Amino acid sequence: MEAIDQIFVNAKSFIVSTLESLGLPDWLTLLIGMVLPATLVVIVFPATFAFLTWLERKILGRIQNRYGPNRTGPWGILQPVADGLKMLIKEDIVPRAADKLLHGLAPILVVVPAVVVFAFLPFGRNMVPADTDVALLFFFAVSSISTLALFMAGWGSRNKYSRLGAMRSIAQMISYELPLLLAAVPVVMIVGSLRLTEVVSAQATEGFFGSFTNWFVFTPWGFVGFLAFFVAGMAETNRSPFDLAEGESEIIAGFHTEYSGFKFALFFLAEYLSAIAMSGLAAVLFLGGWNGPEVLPSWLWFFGKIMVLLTIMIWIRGTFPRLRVDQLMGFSWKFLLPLSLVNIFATGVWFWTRASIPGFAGKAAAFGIAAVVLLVTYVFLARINAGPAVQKRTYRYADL
Amino acid sequence: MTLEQIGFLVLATVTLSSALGAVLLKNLTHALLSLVLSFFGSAGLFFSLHAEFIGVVQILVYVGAIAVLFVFAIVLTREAQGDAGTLRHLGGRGKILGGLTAVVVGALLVRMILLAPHKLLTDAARAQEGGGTVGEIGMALMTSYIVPFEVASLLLTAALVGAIVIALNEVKPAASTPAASSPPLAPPIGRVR
Amino acid sequence: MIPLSSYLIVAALMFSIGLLGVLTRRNAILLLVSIELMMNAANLNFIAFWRYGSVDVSAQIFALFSIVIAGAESAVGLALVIAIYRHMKSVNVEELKSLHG
Amino acid sequence: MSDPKHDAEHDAKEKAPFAGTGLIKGMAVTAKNFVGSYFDKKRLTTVQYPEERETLKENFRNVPFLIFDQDPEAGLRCVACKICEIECPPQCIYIELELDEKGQSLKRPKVFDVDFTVCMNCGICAETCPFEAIKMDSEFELSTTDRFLSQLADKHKLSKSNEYYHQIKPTEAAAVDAKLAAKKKPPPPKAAAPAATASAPAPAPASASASAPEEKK
Repeated sequence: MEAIDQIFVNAKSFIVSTLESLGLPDWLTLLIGMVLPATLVVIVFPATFAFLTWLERKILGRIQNRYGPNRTGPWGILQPVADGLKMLIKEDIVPRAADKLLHGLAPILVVVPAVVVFAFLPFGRNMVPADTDVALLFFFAVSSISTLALFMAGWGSRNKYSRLGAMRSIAQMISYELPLLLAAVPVVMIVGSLRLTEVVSAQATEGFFGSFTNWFVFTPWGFVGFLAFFVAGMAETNRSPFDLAEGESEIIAGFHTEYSGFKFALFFLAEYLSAIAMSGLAAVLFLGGWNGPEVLPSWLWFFGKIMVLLTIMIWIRGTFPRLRVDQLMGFSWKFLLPLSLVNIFATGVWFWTRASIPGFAGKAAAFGIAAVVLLVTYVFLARINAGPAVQKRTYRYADL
Repeated sequence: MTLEQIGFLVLATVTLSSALGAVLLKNLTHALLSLVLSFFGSAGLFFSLHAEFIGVVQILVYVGAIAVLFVFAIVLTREAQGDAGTLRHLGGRGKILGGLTAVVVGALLVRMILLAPHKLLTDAARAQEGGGTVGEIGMALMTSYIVPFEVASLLLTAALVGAIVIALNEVKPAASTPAASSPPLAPPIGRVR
Repeated sequence: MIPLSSYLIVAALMFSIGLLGVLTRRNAILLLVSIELMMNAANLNFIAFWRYGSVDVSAQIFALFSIVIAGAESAVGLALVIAIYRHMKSVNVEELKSLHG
Repeated sequence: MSDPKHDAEHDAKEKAPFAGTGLIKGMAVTAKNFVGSYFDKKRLTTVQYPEERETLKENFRNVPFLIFDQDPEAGLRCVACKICEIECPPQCIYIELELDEKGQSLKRPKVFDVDFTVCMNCGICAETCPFEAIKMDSEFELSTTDRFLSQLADKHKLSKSNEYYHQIKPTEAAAVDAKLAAKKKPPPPKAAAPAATASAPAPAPASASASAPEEKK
């Protein structure tokens, strides 16, 4: 078991040591040591992206009582290849009035944060491409770059709809960045550090069954934090009910109206990569990262959790209609933000009662108090935000 | 020329050239984007000084928030300079004068730094190690700097509310919509009762 | 190793570039951009002195607060610019001379 | 006036379910769909088209076609009266009457073109045709690589046998044959042609259609 679990770590150290024995200069081996995990990330996650597009179309199909793609290869497994080829072959049209620099640079600047973000996620036991003590903050800082890239895309293509779409998606990403950060604050409070490896090791306990109970999602504040984080994450990456920016029914395709061919594929890639990264971070923060019973290697646990979260995202996409702009904004500012603020308060209470009352009583009391506080705020917020009750429709003209 | 010095030179040139771009570029959006590049450059400089926290906060606050503020400001005031956003600089005389003072100030500063006798400036080995960990900053913020921390949060709220009040559209009282007690249904078309 | 003076020179040049922007640009938004540049240069100095001087946490705290203030200042400044624009239909600093409001 | 409405809204909010249950109900529905689709095949309604084909409903209509009885040339029911050409809303039918050397009409179309790209499958030509000569076909696989000429169907491509008509629209074809046979039988008092001719099999109507127009004129 240990061998499979550490397979990548051993492989890397083996390669580095053989290079050293070959007598390469030490800075080159250091460089190669850094490049290896980077290439792994750049290969594995776009492959997951390809698999994800196929999975999404299959699940959405089955949800809507039809088969998914089944023509290209067995069960349509070559569909991503077909999509990719189609994207590459499509002619790349740049509008004449477009601002060439912005138009061209935007898709690149959208993909860069989506890929850089993976550098901080702990994929398995001591398998972290880059481990700094500001990893979580770095994650949010880098993912806020795509806001600007969206603006460049919308603004560069000189098209009313893309500008509107860009403005909407910027407003959406900014207003959902707040609940996203605040949902992650409780985890940092409890773990006491921004280093993601420490967050994961704080959730790990020994024993076959033990390693489940210590995940943050099983604490009241963790559960609410996970929901807020997951929903805000979906909104941040313009997915499913929040994909207003590229709502075909409203403004054609939002900021990527004027893009075709490979540039459009880049936007597509960036959206899915950031969805994978967001569910990866949710797994690390609340679902115990690569922790799991010893049956499977640690990195498989991490990928399993990502796949489960992505399937839930796809499931939600197949279920809920798209939100209007005001509902979208209202939901973030009037519901998610106050909820995550109260969540931080509840974590403080939870931590304090656990610390002050020793033993199991303290744990139960903490659980109870935090749960009650959060439940009350949830119901209260829902009552406030409940829109006008849907009354029976009255037809004024009918009775003329 | 160790790896580190090369890195520093690259970062310095990127930052300074993009800062120049931000100031001199005609097209407004291009100027803004080179400003963002200079923010990245200075964040890189912070990293080279091993102050990761400030570098990350720099990216988060400047690139994530302030640059977007500028973007919205440019979008909301587009018509002023026409679409191409080309700017006529100040009249010839104003520009030269302004440029001259800036160059003089720059030259003075640089000369002062180079001629400073103090060994601190020139001895590269003085760079200390350690310090600047997030935990340390957090502790300091919460213990010895708690008052400025609270005052800063007050300041931010005041700025937030002030900015919204200033920038809000004045709602002309006359044009307020009729009392919305009964749902404002359109009068029946054509059917004269 | 990089001497402290090189960092100071970079910060000084950045500061003078900001000054250049303030003095020559006509658009109010670009003024705020140049002011941001100058404050950024100041931050760079703080952290440079922190690394080469006494490695004491107060420098980082100070830099943090200066970033906070820069944020608040640019928010209010831009709100003013938008309000002025809505009133005077221009953000050209030269034309905003009339005080009768 | 607003008081009752206010109460209605108030107790509507009372009865409003615990927030979030609506979402869960929605998710449950899609989950049931997803899981169900693997177990009972009835849910998956899509037909795998080229392999599996659903039998077309009888009165499915696509582009028109001309009917001939035995001989594709002589047995063509169409007498080039051009009623369909006039009636066709998008004007996609073009007919040229065939004249013999003396300029007499031979009551046969020399040219009968239908532009399938213009035809809107309305079936008005089939309704207005007094001689049951043009009917609506149920052939829908008409895609070609060339955009123009191959879509302009000439007389030979349009004309199909009565048996084909019986094959694609049995009841309608039988009704048409009965009507033709009835028309062919002269009015009972004059010539008591035995009813047998009515039951004559379909092949006989060729002469009927030829004689019918004289009678009418």
